[in-house]
Amino acid sequence: MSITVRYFASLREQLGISEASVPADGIHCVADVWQRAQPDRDLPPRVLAALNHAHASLEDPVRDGDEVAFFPPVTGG
Amino acid sequence: MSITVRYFASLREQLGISEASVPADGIHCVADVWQRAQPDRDLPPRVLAALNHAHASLEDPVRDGDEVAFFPPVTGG
Amino acid sequence: MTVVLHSDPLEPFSLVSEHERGLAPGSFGACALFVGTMRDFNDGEIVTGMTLEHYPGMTERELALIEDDARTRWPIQDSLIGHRVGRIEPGQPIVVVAAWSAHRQAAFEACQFLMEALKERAPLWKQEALEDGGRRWVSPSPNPSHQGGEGL
Amino acid sequence: MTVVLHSDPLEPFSLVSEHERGLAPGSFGACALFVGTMRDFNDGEIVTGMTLEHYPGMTERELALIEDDARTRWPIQDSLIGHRVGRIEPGQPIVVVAAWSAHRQAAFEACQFLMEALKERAPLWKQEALEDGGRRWVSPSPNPSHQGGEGL
Repeated sequence: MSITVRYFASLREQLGISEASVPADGIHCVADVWQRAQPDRDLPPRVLAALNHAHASLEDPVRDGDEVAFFPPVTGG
Repeated sequence: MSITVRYFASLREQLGISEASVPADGIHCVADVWQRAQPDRDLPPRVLAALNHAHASLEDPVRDGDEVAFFPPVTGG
Repeated sequence: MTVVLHSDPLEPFSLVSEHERGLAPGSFGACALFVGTMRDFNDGEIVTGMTLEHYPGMTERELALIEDDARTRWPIQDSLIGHRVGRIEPGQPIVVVAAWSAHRQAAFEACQFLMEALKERAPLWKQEALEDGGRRWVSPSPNPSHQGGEGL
Repeated sequence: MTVVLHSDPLEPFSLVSEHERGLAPGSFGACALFVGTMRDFNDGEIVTGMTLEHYPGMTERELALIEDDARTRWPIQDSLIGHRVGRIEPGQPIVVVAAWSAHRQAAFEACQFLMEALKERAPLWKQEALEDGGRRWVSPSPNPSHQGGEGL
Protein backbone atom coordinates (compact mmCIF):
# COMPACT_ATOMS: atom_id res chain seq x y z
CA MET A 1 0.00 0.00 0.00
CA SER A 2 2.59 2.56 -1.06
CA ILE A 3 3.81 4.75 -3.87
CA THR A 4 7.46 5.07 -4.85
CA VAL A 5 8.69 8.65 -5.29
CA ARG A 6 11.90 9.45 -7.16
CA TYR A 7 13.82 12.67 -7.67
CA PHE A 8 16.45 13.45 -10.27
CA ALA A 9 19.25 15.88 -11.05
CA SER A 10 19.25 19.32 -9.37
CA LEU A 11 15.96 18.56 -7.60
CA ARG A 12 17.47 15.40 -6.12
CA GLU A 13 20.44 17.45 -4.88
CA GLN A 14 18.26 20.23 -3.44
CA LEU A 15 16.08 17.75 -1.56
CA GLY A 16 19.04 15.59 -0.54
CA ILE A 17 17.09 12.44 -1.38
CA SER A 18 16.72 10.32 -4.49
CA GLU A 19 13.96 7.90 -3.60
CA ALA A 20 11.21 7.52 -1.00
CA SER A 21 8.06 5.57 -0.37
CA VAL A 22 4.81 7.19 0.73
CA PRO A 23 1.53 5.59 1.85
CA ALA A 24 -1.04 5.42 -0.95
CA ASP A 25 -4.13 6.13 1.12
CA GLY A 26 -5.81 9.43 0.33
CA ILE A 27 -3.61 10.01 -2.73
CA HIS A 28 -5.52 10.64 -5.94
CA CYS A 29 -3.14 12.34 -8.32
CA VAL A 30 0.50 13.20 -8.99
CA ALA A 31 0.20 16.53 -7.14
CA ASP A 32 -0.98 14.65 -4.03
CA VAL A 33 2.19 12.54 -4.12
CA TRP A 34 4.39 15.64 -4.00
CA GLN A 35 2.38 17.09 -1.11
CA ARG A 36 2.59 13.83 0.85
CA ALA A 37 6.30 13.39 0.18
CA GLN A 38 7.32 17.04 0.62
CA PRO A 39 4.72 18.54 2.97
CA ASP A 40 6.84 21.60 3.74
CA ARG A 41 7.61 22.60 0.15
CA ASP A 42 5.54 23.84 -2.75
CA LEU A 43 6.26 22.07 -6.00
CA PRO A 44 8.90 24.26 -7.73
CA PRO A 45 7.39 25.93 -10.80
CA ARG A 46 9.38 24.28 -13.63
CA VAL A 47 9.54 20.79 -12.17
CA LEU A 48 8.21 18.00 -14.40
CA ALA A 49 6.60 14.74 -13.36
CA ALA A 50 6.50 11.20 -14.62
CA LEU A 51 4.16 8.35 -13.73
CA ASN A 52 5.37 4.80 -14.22
CA HIS A 53 8.14 5.91 -16.61
CA ALA A 54 5.90 8.14 -18.75
CA HIS A 55 5.63 11.94 -18.72
CA ALA A 56 2.63 12.91 -16.59
CA SER A 57 0.66 15.97 -15.55
CA LEU A 58 -0.04 16.88 -11.94
CA GLU A 59 -3.68 15.87 -12.37
CA ASP A 60 -2.94 12.35 -13.61
CA PRO A 61 -4.49 9.73 -11.31
CA VAL A 62 -2.11 7.65 -9.18
CA ARG A 63 -2.76 4.19 -7.78
CA ASP A 64 -1.19 2.00 -5.15
CA GLY A 65 2.10 0.55 -6.37
CA ASP A 66 2.75 3.33 -8.90
CA GLU A 67 6.12 5.02 -9.32
CA VAL A 68 6.05 8.81 -9.48
CA ALA A 69 9.10 10.90 -10.36
CA PHE A 70 9.86 14.62 -10.17
CA PHE A 71 12.67 16.28 -12.06
CA PRO A 72 13.83 19.57 -13.61
CA PRO A 73 13.60 20.30 -17.36
CA VAL A 74 15.65 17.78 -19.29
CA THR A 75 19.00 18.69 -20.88
CA GLY A 76 20.16 15.65 -22.82
CA GLY A 77 21.42 15.50 -26.39
CA MET B 1 45.29 28.53 -81.62
CA SER B 2 42.49 26.16 -80.63
CA ILE B 3 39.75 25.46 -78.13
CA THR B 4 39.17 22.08 -76.52
CA VAL B 5 35.55 20.87 -76.59
CA ARG B 6 34.32 18.09 -74.32
CA TYR B 7 31.02 16.22 -74.10
CA PHE B 8 29.70 14.12 -71.25
CA ALA B 9 27.11 11.47 -70.43
CA SER B 10 24.10 11.05 -72.75
CA LEU B 11 25.26 13.93 -74.95
CA ARG B 12 28.65 12.25 -75.42
CA GLU B 13 26.86 9.04 -76.42
CA GLN B 14 24.49 10.81 -78.82
CA LEU B 15 27.32 12.63 -80.54
CA GLY B 16 29.60 9.60 -80.48
CA ILE B 17 32.53 11.77 -79.42
CA SER B 18 33.98 12.81 -76.07
CA GLU B 19 36.56 15.40 -77.00
CA ALA B 20 37.49 17.56 -79.96
CA SER B 21 39.59 20.57 -80.79
CA VAL B 22 38.30 23.49 -82.84
CA PRO B 23 40.15 26.53 -84.23
CA ALA B 24 39.74 29.60 -82.05
CA ASP B 25 39.55 32.20 -84.80
CA GLY B 26 36.18 33.91 -85.06
CA ILE B 27 34.95 32.37 -81.81
CA HIS B 28 33.71 34.87 -79.24
CA CYS B 29 31.50 32.96 -76.82
CA VAL B 30 30.47 29.50 -75.63
CA ALA B 31 27.60 29.33 -78.14
CA ASP B 32 30.10 29.92 -80.98
CA VAL B 33 32.09 26.90 -79.81
CA TRP B 34 29.06 24.63 -80.14
CA GLN B 35 28.28 25.97 -83.60
CA ARG B 36 31.86 25.49 -84.77
CA ALA B 37 32.10 21.98 -83.27
CA GLN B 38 28.60 20.81 -84.26
CA PRO B 39 27.69 22.84 -87.35
CA ASP B 40 24.82 20.53 -88.29
CA ARG B 41 23.05 20.45 -84.90
CA ASP B 42 21.28 23.03 -82.80
CA LEU B 43 22.32 23.02 -79.17
CA PRO B 44 19.77 20.74 -77.44
CA PRO B 45 17.51 22.78 -75.14
CA ARG B 46 18.52 21.45 -71.70
CA VAL B 47 22.24 21.10 -72.34
CA LEU B 48 24.52 22.92 -69.90
CA ALA B 49 27.94 24.38 -70.56
CA ALA B 50 31.16 24.82 -68.63
CA LEU B 51 34.17 27.00 -69.37
CA ASN B 52 37.53 26.02 -67.90
CA HIS B 53 35.90 23.75 -65.30
CA ALA B 54 33.30 26.30 -64.17
CA HIS B 55 29.60 26.47 -65.03
CA ALA B 56 29.13 28.96 -67.88
CA SER B 57 26.39 30.58 -69.89
CA LEU B 58 26.27 30.53 -73.67
CA GLU B 59 27.23 34.19 -73.80
CA ASP B 60 30.39 33.83 -71.74
CA PRO B 61 33.45 34.94 -73.69
CA VAL B 62 35.89 32.25 -74.84
CA ARG B 63 39.57 32.70 -75.62
CA ASP B 64 42.23 30.70 -77.35
CA GLY B 65 43.34 27.75 -75.21
CA ASP B 66 40.10 27.55 -73.24
CA GLU B 67 38.32 24.28 -72.50
CA VAL B 68 34.56 24.28 -73.14
CA ALA B 69 32.29 21.41 -72.11
CA PHE B 70 28.68 20.54 -72.92
CA PHE B 71 26.61 18.12 -70.88
CA PRO B 72 23.07 17.20 -69.84
CA PRO B 73 21.58 18.17 -66.43
CA VAL B 74 23.62 16.61 -63.64
CA THR B 75 22.36 13.62 -61.65
CA GLY B 76 24.93 12.94 -58.94
CA GLY B 77 24.32 12.43 -55.23
CA MET C 1 14.31 0.88 -34.22
CA THR C 2 17.08 0.65 -31.66
CA VAL C 3 17.88 2.53 -28.47
CA VAL C 4 21.17 2.14 -26.63
CA LEU C 5 22.45 3.86 -23.52
CA HIS C 6 26.21 3.68 -23.08
CA SER C 7 28.10 4.18 -19.87
CA ASP C 8 31.33 3.54 -21.79
CA PRO C 9 32.65 5.79 -24.57
CA LEU C 10 30.37 5.81 -27.59
CA GLU C 11 31.75 5.14 -31.07
CA PRO C 12 28.97 6.75 -33.09
CA PHE C 13 30.22 5.95 -36.59
CA SER C 14 30.99 2.31 -35.81
CA LEU C 15 27.62 1.97 -34.09
CA VAL C 16 25.74 3.31 -37.12
CA SER C 17 27.85 1.36 -39.58
CA GLU C 18 27.27 -1.86 -37.66
CA HIS C 19 23.56 -1.20 -37.35
CA GLU C 20 23.32 -0.55 -41.08
CA ARG C 21 24.78 -3.98 -41.82
CA GLY C 22 21.56 -5.41 -40.36
CA LEU C 23 19.45 -3.65 -43.02
CA ALA C 24 18.73 -5.27 -46.38
CA PRO C 25 21.39 -3.92 -48.77
CA GLY C 26 19.92 -2.00 -51.69
CA SER C 27 16.64 -1.42 -49.85
CA PHE C 28 17.39 2.10 -48.59
CA GLY C 29 18.81 5.10 -50.41
CA ALA C 30 19.47 7.58 -47.63
CA CYS C 31 20.91 7.72 -44.14
CA ALA C 32 20.93 10.97 -42.17
CA LEU C 33 22.96 11.03 -39.03
CA PHE C 34 23.72 13.43 -36.22
CA VAL C 35 26.42 13.24 -33.58
CA GLY C 36 26.54 15.58 -30.58
CA THR C 37 29.94 15.85 -28.96
CA MET C 38 31.03 17.35 -25.69
CA ARG C 39 32.81 20.65 -26.13
CA ASP C 40 35.47 21.96 -23.78
CA PHE C 41 33.76 25.36 -23.49
CA ASN C 42 30.24 26.54 -22.69
CA ASP C 43 28.76 29.91 -21.75
CA GLY C 44 32.22 31.44 -21.74
CA GLU C 45 33.71 28.93 -19.31
CA ILE C 46 36.12 26.07 -19.73
CA VAL C 47 34.40 22.79 -18.99
CA THR C 48 36.59 19.94 -17.81
CA GLY C 49 34.03 17.15 -17.68
CA MET C 50 30.38 16.28 -17.57
CA THR C 51 28.11 13.85 -15.80
CA LEU C 52 24.93 12.71 -17.50
CA GLU C 53 22.23 11.59 -15.12
CA HIS C 54 19.26 9.67 -16.46
CA TYR C 55 16.14 7.88 -15.29
CA PRO C 56 16.84 4.20 -15.93
CA GLY C 57 13.83 2.55 -17.52
CA MET C 58 12.05 5.77 -18.44
CA THR C 59 14.91 7.06 -20.61
CA GLU C 60 14.91 3.94 -22.80
CA ARG C 61 11.11 3.96 -22.96
CA GLU C 62 10.92 7.62 -23.94
CA LEU C 63 13.59 7.25 -26.63
CA ALA C 64 11.72 4.28 -28.09
CA LEU C 65 8.50 6.35 -28.13
CA ILE C 66 10.36 9.10 -29.98
CA GLU C 67 11.43 6.56 -32.60
CA ASP C 68 7.82 5.35 -32.89
CA ASP C 69 6.68 8.95 -33.42
CA ALA C 70 9.27 9.48 -36.15
CA ARG C 71 8.12 6.33 -37.90
CA THR C 72 4.49 7.43 -37.96
CA ARG C 73 5.46 10.83 -39.41
CA TRP C 74 8.03 9.85 -42.05
CA PRO C 75 8.46 6.78 -44.27
CA ILE C 76 11.66 5.69 -42.57
CA GLN C 77 12.87 2.13 -42.69
CA ASP C 78 14.85 2.17 -39.50
CA SER C 79 16.32 4.47 -36.87
CA LEU C 80 18.90 4.39 -34.13
CA ILE C 81 19.41 6.43 -30.99
CA GLY C 82 22.52 6.05 -28.86
CA HIS C 83 23.18 8.20 -25.79
CA ARG C 84 25.98 8.36 -23.27
CA VAL C 85 25.21 8.32 -19.56
CA GLY C 86 27.56 8.81 -16.63
CA ARG C 87 30.90 10.58 -16.69
CA ILE C 88 31.96 12.12 -20.03
CA GLU C 89 35.20 13.82 -21.05
CA PRO C 90 35.48 16.80 -23.44
CA GLY C 91 35.71 15.63 -27.04
CA GLN C 92 33.69 12.49 -26.38
CA PRO C 93 30.43 11.90 -28.27
CA ILE C 94 27.28 12.35 -26.17
CA VAL C 95 24.56 11.34 -28.58
CA VAL C 96 24.05 9.80 -32.01
CA VAL C 97 20.77 9.62 -33.92
CA ALA C 98 20.29 8.13 -37.38
CA ALA C 99 17.39 7.56 -39.77
CA TRP C 100 17.30 5.39 -42.90
CA SER C 101 14.84 5.95 -45.72
CA ALA C 102 14.36 5.48 -49.47
CA HIS C 103 14.74 9.23 -50.07
CA ARG C 104 16.85 11.89 -48.50
CA GLN C 105 14.20 14.38 -47.44
CA ALA C 106 12.49 11.89 -45.09
CA ALA C 107 15.84 10.84 -43.66
CA PHE C 108 16.93 14.44 -42.98
CA GLU C 109 13.62 15.44 -41.43
CA ALA C 110 13.30 12.32 -39.28
CA CYS C 111 16.90 12.70 -38.07
CA GLN C 112 16.29 16.29 -37.00
CA PHE C 113 13.01 15.33 -35.36
CA LEU C 114 14.75 12.58 -33.34
CA MET C 115 17.27 15.10 -31.99
CA GLU C 116 14.72 17.82 -31.19
CA ALA C 117 12.37 15.36 -29.50
CA LEU C 118 15.22 13.81 -27.52
CA LYS C 119 16.27 17.22 -26.21
CA GLU C 120 12.70 18.09 -25.28
CA ARG C 121 11.47 14.82 -23.81
CA ALA C 122 14.16 12.32 -22.86
CA PRO C 123 14.89 12.28 -19.09
CA LEU C 124 18.59 13.10 -19.19
CA TRP C 125 20.37 15.85 -17.26
CA LYS C 126 23.83 17.31 -17.75
CA GLN C 127 26.04 18.53 -14.97
CA GLU C 128 29.25 20.29 -15.94
CA ALA C 129 32.51 20.25 -14.03
CA LEU C 130 34.26 23.62 -14.28
CA GLU C 131 37.94 24.50 -14.23
CA ASP C 132 37.78 25.93 -10.69
CA GLY C 133 36.44 22.62 -9.36
CA GLY C 134 32.83 23.84 -9.28
CA ARG C 135 29.91 21.99 -10.79
CA ARG C 136 26.77 23.36 -12.43
CA TRP C 137 23.60 21.82 -13.82
CA VAL C 138 23.06 22.79 -17.44
CA SER C 139 19.96 24.91 -18.12
CA PRO C 140 17.73 23.89 -20.98
CA SER C 141 17.95 26.03 -24.13
CA PRO C 142 15.16 28.61 -24.17
CA ASN C 143 14.49 27.94 -27.87
CA PRO C 144 15.63 24.48 -28.88
CA SER C 145 15.16 24.99 -32.59
CA HIS C 146 17.46 28.00 -32.77
CA GLN C 147 19.77 27.61 -29.86
CA GLY C 148 21.41 24.29 -30.46
CA GLY C 149 22.97 23.18 -27.23
CA GLU C 150 24.68 19.85 -27.80
CA GLY C 151 28.01 19.87 -26.18
CA LEU C 152 26.51 22.07 -23.46
CA MET D 1 37.11 21.36 -46.18
CA THR D 2 37.83 18.16 -48.04
CA VAL D 3 36.63 16.69 -51.31
CA VAL D 4 37.34 13.12 -52.32
CA LEU D 5 36.27 11.19 -55.41
CA HIS D 6 36.48 7.41 -55.03
CA SER D 7 36.63 4.89 -57.83
CA ASP D 8 36.81 2.14 -55.21
CA PRO D 9 34.03 1.35 -52.73
CA LEU D 10 33.42 4.19 -50.30
CA GLU D 11 33.35 3.56 -46.54
CA PRO D 12 31.40 6.65 -45.49
CA PHE D 13 31.45 6.14 -41.73
CA SER D 14 35.16 5.33 -41.59
CA LEU D 15 35.88 8.29 -43.85
CA VAL D 16 34.00 10.71 -41.59
CA SER D 17 35.38 9.18 -38.42
CA GLU D 18 38.93 9.45 -39.72
CA HIS D 19 38.40 13.01 -40.91
CA GLU D 20 37.01 13.97 -37.51
CA ARG D 21 40.20 12.78 -35.84
CA GLY D 22 41.93 15.67 -37.60
CA LEU D 23 39.72 18.23 -35.84
CA ALA D 24 40.61 19.66 -32.44
CA PRO D 25 38.78 17.50 -29.88
CA GLY D 26 36.32 19.47 -27.75
CA SER D 27 36.17 22.29 -30.31
CA PHE D 28 32.98 21.20 -32.08
CA GLY D 29 29.64 20.12 -30.65
CA ALA D 30 27.78 18.83 -33.67
CA CYS D 31 28.32 16.72 -36.75
CA ALA D 32 25.53 16.22 -39.29
CA LEU D 33 26.10 13.59 -41.90
CA PHE D 34 24.29 12.23 -44.93
CA VAL D 35 24.98 9.05 -46.87
CA GLY D 36 23.30 8.27 -50.19
CA THR D 37 23.32 4.59 -51.10
CA MET D 38 22.50 2.83 -54.35
CA ARG D 39 19.15 1.10 -54.21
CA ASP D 40 18.31 -2.02 -56.18
CA PHE D 41 15.06 -0.52 -57.51
CA ASN D 42 14.12 2.74 -59.24
CA ASP D 43 11.04 3.91 -61.13
CA GLY D 44 9.50 0.48 -60.72
CA GLU D 45 12.43 -1.40 -62.26
CA ILE D 46 15.12 -3.58 -60.79
CA VAL D 47 18.51 -1.96 -61.18
CA THR D 48 21.51 -4.27 -61.28
CA GLY D 49 24.30 -1.72 -61.37
CA MET D 50 25.23 1.86 -62.04
CA THR D 51 28.01 3.80 -63.69
CA LEU D 52 28.81 7.28 -62.46
CA GLU D 53 30.44 9.49 -65.06
CA HIS D 54 32.09 12.72 -63.99
CA TYR D 55 34.12 15.60 -65.37
CA PRO D 56 37.59 15.14 -63.87
CA GLY D 57 38.92 18.44 -62.61
CA MET D 58 35.59 20.28 -62.75
CA THR D 59 33.84 17.89 -60.35
CA GLU D 60 36.45 18.41 -57.63
CA ARG D 61 36.47 22.17 -58.25
CA GLU D 62 32.68 22.45 -58.09
CA LEU D 63 32.44 20.38 -54.90
CA ALA D 64 35.08 22.59 -53.27
CA LEU D 65 33.09 25.70 -54.31
CA ILE D 66 29.99 24.18 -52.72
CA GLU D 67 31.93 23.72 -49.48
CA ASP D 68 33.10 27.35 -49.69
CA ASP D 69 29.49 28.47 -50.15
CA ALA D 70 28.38 26.46 -47.11
CA ARG D 71 31.13 28.03 -45.06
CA THR D 72 30.06 31.57 -45.94
CA ARG D 73 26.44 30.81 -45.05
CA TRP D 74 26.83 28.84 -41.78
CA PRO D 75 29.38 28.97 -38.96
CA ILE D 76 30.75 25.52 -39.71
CA GLN D 77 34.19 24.46 -38.64
CA ASP D 78 34.77 21.87 -41.30
CA SER D 79 33.04 19.84 -43.98
CA LEU D 80 33.65 16.76 -46.06
CA ILE D 81 32.27 15.58 -49.38
CA GLY D 82 33.03 12.11 -50.72
CA HIS D 83 31.54 10.80 -53.96
CA ARG D 84 31.88 7.54 -55.85
CA VAL D 85 32.68 7.55 -59.55
CA GLY D 86 32.76 4.65 -62.00
CA ARG D 87 30.99 1.34 -61.61
CA ILE D 88 28.77 0.94 -58.50
CA GLU D 89 26.84 -2.09 -57.22
CA PRO D 90 23.43 -1.93 -55.46
CA GLY D 91 23.83 -1.42 -51.74
CA GLN D 92 27.08 0.52 -52.13
CA PRO D 93 27.32 4.10 -50.87
CA ILE D 94 27.35 6.75 -53.60
CA VAL D 95 27.89 9.93 -51.65
CA VAL D 96 28.70 11.16 -48.16
CA VAL D 97 28.53 14.75 -46.95
CA ALA D 98 29.29 15.95 -43.43
CA ALA D 99 29.39 19.29 -41.62
CA TRP D 100 30.89 20.06 -38.21
CA SER D 101 29.81 23.03 -36.12
CA ALA D 102 29.53 24.26 -32.54
CA HIS D 103 25.73 23.90 -32.63
CA ARG D 104 23.41 21.43 -34.26
CA GLN D 105 21.23 23.76 -36.30
CA ALA D 106 24.14 25.04 -38.39
CA ALA D 107 25.43 21.49 -38.86
CA PHE D 108 22.03 20.19 -40.03
CA GLU D 109 21.41 23.09 -42.39
CA ALA D 110 24.90 23.06 -43.87
CA CYS D 111 24.73 19.29 -44.38
CA GLN D 112 21.43 19.56 -46.25
CA PHE D 113 22.77 22.46 -48.31
CA LEU D 114 25.84 20.45 -49.32
CA MET D 115 23.63 17.62 -50.63
CA GLU D 116 21.16 19.89 -52.46
CA ALA D 117 23.93 21.92 -54.06
CA LEU D 118 25.82 18.78 -55.05
CA LYS D 119 22.74 17.39 -56.77
CA GLU D 120 22.14 20.67 -58.59
CA ARG D 121 25.65 21.68 -59.57
CA ALA D 122 28.25 18.92 -59.42
CA PRO D 123 29.07 17.47 -62.87
CA LEU D 124 28.18 13.83 -62.21
CA TRP D 125 25.88 11.63 -64.26
CA LYS D 126 24.30 8.29 -63.39
CA GLN D 127 23.63 5.55 -65.86
CA GLU D 128 21.66 2.54 -64.64
CA ALA D 129 22.04 -1.04 -65.80
CA LEU D 130 18.66 -2.80 -65.88
CA GLU D 131 17.77 -6.44 -65.36
CA ASP D 132 17.11 -7.02 -69.08
CA GLY D 133 20.63 -5.88 -69.94
CA GLY D 134 19.51 -2.40 -70.99
CA ARG D 135 21.04 0.82 -69.79
CA ARG D 136 19.42 4.17 -69.12
CA TRP D 137 20.68 7.60 -68.12
CA VAL D 138 18.99 8.83 -64.97
CA SER D 139 16.84 11.95 -65.39
CA PRO D 140 17.26 14.74 -62.88
CA SER D 141 14.51 15.08 -60.26
CA PRO D 142 12.02 17.75 -61.33
CA ASN D 143 11.95 19.21 -57.83
CA PRO D 144 15.12 18.40 -55.93
CA SER D 145 13.89 19.64 -52.56
CA HIS D 146 10.84 17.38 -52.51
CA GLN D 147 11.74 14.51 -54.71
CA GLY D 148 14.85 13.07 -53.11
CA GLY D 149 16.54 10.91 -55.65
CA GLU D 150 19.68 9.43 -54.10
CA GLY D 151 19.97 5.87 -55.06
CA LEU D 152 18.35 6.76 -58.38
